[in-house]
Amino acid sequence: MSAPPEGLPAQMAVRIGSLQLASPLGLASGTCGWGAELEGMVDWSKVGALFTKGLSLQPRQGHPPPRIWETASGMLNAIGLENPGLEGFVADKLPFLRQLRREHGVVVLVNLFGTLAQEYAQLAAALDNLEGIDGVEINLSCPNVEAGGIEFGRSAATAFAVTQAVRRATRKFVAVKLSPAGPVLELAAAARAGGADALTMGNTMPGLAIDVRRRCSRLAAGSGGLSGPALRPINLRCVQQLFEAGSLPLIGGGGIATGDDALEFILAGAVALQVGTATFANPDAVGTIHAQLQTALGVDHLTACVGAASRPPPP
Amino acid sequence: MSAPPEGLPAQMAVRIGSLQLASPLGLASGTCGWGAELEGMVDWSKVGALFTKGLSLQPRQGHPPPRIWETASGMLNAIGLENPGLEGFVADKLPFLRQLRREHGVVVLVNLFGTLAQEYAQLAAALDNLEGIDGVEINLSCPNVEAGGIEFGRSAATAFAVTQAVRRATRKFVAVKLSPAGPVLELAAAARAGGADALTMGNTMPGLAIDVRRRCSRLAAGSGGLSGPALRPINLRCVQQLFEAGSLPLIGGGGIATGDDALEFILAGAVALQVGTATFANPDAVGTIHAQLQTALGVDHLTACVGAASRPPPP
Amino acid sequence: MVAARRKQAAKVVRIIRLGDPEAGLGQVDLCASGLAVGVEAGRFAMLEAVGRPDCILKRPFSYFGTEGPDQISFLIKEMGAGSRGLLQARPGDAIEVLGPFGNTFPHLASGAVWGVAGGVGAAPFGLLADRCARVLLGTRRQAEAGFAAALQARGVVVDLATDDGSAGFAGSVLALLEKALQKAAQPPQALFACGPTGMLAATAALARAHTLPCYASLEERMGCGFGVCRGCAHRDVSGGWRCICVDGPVYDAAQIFAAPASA
Amino acid sequence: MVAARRKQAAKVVRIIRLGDPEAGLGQVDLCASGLAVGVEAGRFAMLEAVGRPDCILKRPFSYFGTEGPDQISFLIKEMGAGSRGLLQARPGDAIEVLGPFGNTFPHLASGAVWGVAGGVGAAPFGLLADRCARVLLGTRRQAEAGFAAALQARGVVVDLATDDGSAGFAGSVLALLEKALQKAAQPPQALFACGPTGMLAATAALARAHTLPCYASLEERMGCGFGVCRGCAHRDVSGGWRCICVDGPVYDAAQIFAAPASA
Ligand SMILES: Cc1cc2nc3c(=O)[nH]c(=O)nc-3n(C[C@H](O)[C@H](O)[C@H](O)COP(=O)(O)OP(=O)(O)OC[C@H]3O[C@@H](n4cnc5c(N)ncnc54)[C@H](O)[C@@H]3O)c2cc1C
Ligand SMILES: Cc1cc2nc3c(=O)[nH]c(=O)nc-3n(C[C@H](O)[C@H](O)[C@H](O)COP(=O)(O)OP(=O)(O)OC[C@H]3O[C@@H](n4cnc5c(N)ncnc54)[C@H](O)[C@@H]3O)c2cc1C
Ligand SMILES: Cc1cc2nc3c(=O)[nH]c(=O)nc-3n(C[C@H](O)[C@H](O)[C@H](O)COP(=O)(O)O)c2cc1C
Ligand SMILES: Cc1cc2nc3c(=O)[nH]c(=O)nc-3n(C[C@H](O)[C@H](O)[C@H](O)COP(=O)(O)O)c2cc1C
Ligand code: FES
Ligand code: FES
Repeated sequence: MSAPPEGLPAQMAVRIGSLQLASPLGLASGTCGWGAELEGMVDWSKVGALFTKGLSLQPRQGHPPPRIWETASGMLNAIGLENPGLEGFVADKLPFLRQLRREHGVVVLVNLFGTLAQEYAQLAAALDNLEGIDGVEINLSCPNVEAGGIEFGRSAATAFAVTQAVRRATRKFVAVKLSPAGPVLELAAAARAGGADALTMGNTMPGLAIDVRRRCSRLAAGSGGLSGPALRPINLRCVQQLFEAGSLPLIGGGGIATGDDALEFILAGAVALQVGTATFANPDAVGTIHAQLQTALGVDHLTACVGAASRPPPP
Repeated sequence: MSAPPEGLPAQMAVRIGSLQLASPLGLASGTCGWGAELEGMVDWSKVGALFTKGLSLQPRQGHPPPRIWETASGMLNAIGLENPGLEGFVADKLPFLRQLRREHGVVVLVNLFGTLAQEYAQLAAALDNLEGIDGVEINLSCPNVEAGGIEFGRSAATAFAVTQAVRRATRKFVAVKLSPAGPVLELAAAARAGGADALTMGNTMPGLAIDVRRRCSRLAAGSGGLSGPALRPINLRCVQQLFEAGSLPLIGGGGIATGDDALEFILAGAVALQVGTATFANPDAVGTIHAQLQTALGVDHLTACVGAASRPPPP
Repeated sequence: MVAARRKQAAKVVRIIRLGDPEAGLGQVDLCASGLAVGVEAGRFAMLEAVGRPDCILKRPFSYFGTEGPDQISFLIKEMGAGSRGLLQARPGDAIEVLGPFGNTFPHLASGAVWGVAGGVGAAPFGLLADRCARVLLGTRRQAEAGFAAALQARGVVVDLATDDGSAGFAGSVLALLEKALQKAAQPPQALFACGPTGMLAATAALARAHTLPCYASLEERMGCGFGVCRGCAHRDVSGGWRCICVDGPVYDAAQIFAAPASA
Repeated sequence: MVAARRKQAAKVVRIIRLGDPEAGLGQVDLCASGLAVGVEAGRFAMLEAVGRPDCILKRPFSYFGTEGPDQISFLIKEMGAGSRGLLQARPGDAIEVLGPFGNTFPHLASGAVWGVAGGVGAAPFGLLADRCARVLLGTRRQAEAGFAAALQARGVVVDLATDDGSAGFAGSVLALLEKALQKAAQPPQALFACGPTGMLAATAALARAHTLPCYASLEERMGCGFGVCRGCAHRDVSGGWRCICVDGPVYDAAQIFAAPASA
């Protein structure tokens, strides 16, 4: 996990399971569309991996507006997992992703969700036959219809079931994405048992904001997911907890906006990273962060820094 | 729970269980010391309740420095529950609290913690005989020695055991303080079953910050608790969730710094509030928030607003 | 032609407060090399006052004017932290500009159109002086009518309506529009509308009644401005969502606002 | 006498950049009615540049000087967002001041004391010109020695030491102190020290060797400044924690730094 992959420029290259990334920085699911939206505004050579918007078997319309609201150093979103469905994805979105992969070496991971474990598996099976996709990322923050709408990610048993079903359906790389709402250690164990290659830590934290004049929630859907710098200490702590527990390779994220933020996640134990909300204000946030991270690393190899944070020395 | 108490100036007065508060605003545990530290800098008439620093049977020294670190719109703390122990509390701290209660009508609640359920109960029993204390607040965010150091607040069974032990040891008001790290619904049910009078929602969220130059955590203890505005959407969402599940009366808090923040918590379902981190930058934050809240309420009674937030109307 | 979308660090040239200071209106002029390239009526930019870390997202504002290839102007109303940060900037301060984004109002013959604007919906009409014979602008009261003078300074003929009658026509801009359409010797060939959703829907209904084409510029909360956050969804007549930052913000109103079900 | 602790909205009178701009040093002068009341050497205030929402906590700074009852001065080094916000303020801007907090350096006879300062530890000596015959100030290089001139302007006799020898004595302030003590015709009756913990410990050891009383002003990260957050704990010789914002920041060094275990 921590030897720099062969044949790649050494300092920033990372290997995670079977994947080789030229840059540790990925674009987080739901914050980079299907890639094409960013064309011309991002330096693709700095994008190690692209995690697509969440994909379901059938197209989904998503929630009515307002869908987003800014909070203190963060934002809430309740987009409602709007997406074109498997068929629409293959017809309209995949061609550009193939081109990205071919021309820029961007690793493409499709973020999956469903309302039944079987739906995740069907999606993974369908994608398994397609060229131009390196793997999938399982989004567990979705209501499980068979469990009365409780999210897959709230129980180790369902997390295991989904991971195993996907693992059996695909030979490609499988990452499982956890929310800091946890219980992260149990879920991590379930994902490993289910055969995942890596964990993404992680998703947004449930949050709420209320318009006190109109006395209603700021989002049409009620609550939403908190992302951005406000989330960073929370996800960072989960990454370190997972790393110390000896988990699968970790893809870290949550509020990364600078090279120092990225390095914090690496020092806590992440091998690769996801940049989400920062892309909204700066479409080439990944390029900016890449340059800053390189400066912050100095002469060190990134892989030598993974999990290197200790307690502070006594004064 | 929502009728304004008799004989108190109506708009801002609240009743929660057996307690009558002249103001819904409380000073949160660990952010107001033992009251005396704020003397001369706060308008006590605006303080409905004071929640003391966490108290244990024996004195505790707490963690080495650094104990605090500021993050994006928030801060991490790992104070380590430094306190003078029961005897020291009674000798040195209680006299001032009695005076506060007598002269300003401030309701005094002692925040309790222990490493065994029995310790919580012993503390509660000892306090039960003391004049000048209106009740206790159980801090569940403490390592349970009998469960290998897992926090009481991570399991409904231990939360129930602690609550019940305290309930049996005291006739005074008992609030149980939950962390947004949850699982909040299960813990709320356990606290109710154990005989609590109210829930405080809530405590800090575990978080981490790393000094990338020195490659160590910012806090000597490693991780810490995240408080301040960054936490607000998270705790606010938990309050609404508990309110909608029909829980015990709720004391809401997390990042309250303005009257609008306070009103958000009330509209989400809180009857009373706690102001913590905001007091650090403005010792009379409660006074400021009180004035703003009164303006924001307009002609409404506060109690009429509890839980009044809905979904936004369609455009 | 779709202009290259880009991020530029612009400098504040000047900030002109408009009308009653309490109303919080201002014109913000920015410059940077090539900043005006690709700017057209209806398009918008995402703006952020650099060094004000109280916002993590940029905010959308319609282009109001250009001055040569390097200078652009916006009309901004203070609503919260984002707009306040822009209006409080001082000459020389840096403002980050992402854009231009979005589509444009159609290129109809000069003078063929009437504009209908509510509040901050005034902004895009600064670039439509030639296409619009007149712009009907509605605000609550005179104190909030500061954008009228800014439009007039760009050669726009403005008919003001105030809800409280403190200036111009007393009543809503819709009532003014209805009256004007009734008595017009030269009725317009189309309406361009920009303002709150309720006003746009009413304008669309009136246009339908008069069988006039109507183009409306929609508003939703935007997280990015370039199609990746999916925050800016707006319902269309088919019941689907339009992502108005890339698909709009300007639409044939008939695609968005359904004809009223006949009673 | 403990002065009433209070929160005041002060105005920036001026900000004077000191020395090499890159070193990020400045003197910040503030005024408000009665702002200087209760200010004494060793005490500190918690400061916040109003309208810069990038910090939620105030930051501690030692009082450096007063000018009549209404004006106070600080010496500030840019470390991060909090200090930057203060140094970037402009005349007329509002700065919130909480204080005065903490205890004071003891009132020893005029000229009886030598000061030992490291970096931002220079600040409290601005109020100690009469008590201190001289202040030995250590910095890394000349470019960072901007505080020396500010001290001299307040009548303080400064002996500068730079780690790289680019100005004054070449070496640490400790080495300079040791040399000065050895060759002093008039040795001091006590040392006052302020700076990084390591420097304070070494100064305490040297004072012990010379059987001189030593008073040290400690530094820890502070959340509040008035005793409620318990963030500012510092270990004392008994192994307990001192809450230095209320108990300190000035201590008899013997209470804090243990004598080295004899080898
Ligand atoms: C395509 C487009 C073009 C725009 N052009 C202009 C323009 O030229 N000039 C201009 O001044 N504004 C324009 N706006 C609106 C502007 O983007 C918002 O006013 C701004 O984003 C508010 O941000 P803020 O941080 O100042 O306020 P926030 O803190 O985000 O909001 C403050 C308060 O105002 C309310 N509010 C915010 N935005 C809106 C809104 N759009 N409608 C109703 N209530 C709202 C919020 O509910 C909140 O209570 C445009 C919006 C869009 C989508
Ligand atoms: C009683 C007292 C008096 C003080 N007086 C002065 C004074 O007169 N003038 C002055 O310039 N400063 C003084 N300080 C230090 C000052 O408070 C800090 O430099 C300031 O709080 C840093 O805040 P920031 O937001 O600028 O930096 P932050 O963002 O908080 O920190 C930036 C970086 O600097 C490091 N850092 C911050 N504070 C310290 C520290 N105290 N020691 C070592 N590294 C640190 C951090 O680790 C971080 O990496 C005093 C501190 C105390 C406790
Ligand atoms: C608008 C928005 C939409 C998102 N959609 C998805 C999604 O479809 N699937 C998913 O797994 N995560 C989704 N996320 C979560 C992000 O991928 C990321 O994990 C999270 O935002 C934390 O990172 P950040 O703080 O850098 O944004 C979304 C986040 C945002 C802000
Ligand atoms: C420095 C500090 C110390 C705290 N100590 C305690 C404590 O002893 N017991 C407890 O229940 N909560 C403690 N808390 C949590 C606060 O009471 C409060 O619940 C939390 O900080 C969220 O509110 P805030 O964002 O307004 O600070 C502490 C918080 C801080 C910042
Ligand atoms: S504003 Fe982000 S997709 Fe339209
Ligand atoms: S700084 Fe808060 S207790 Fe000392």
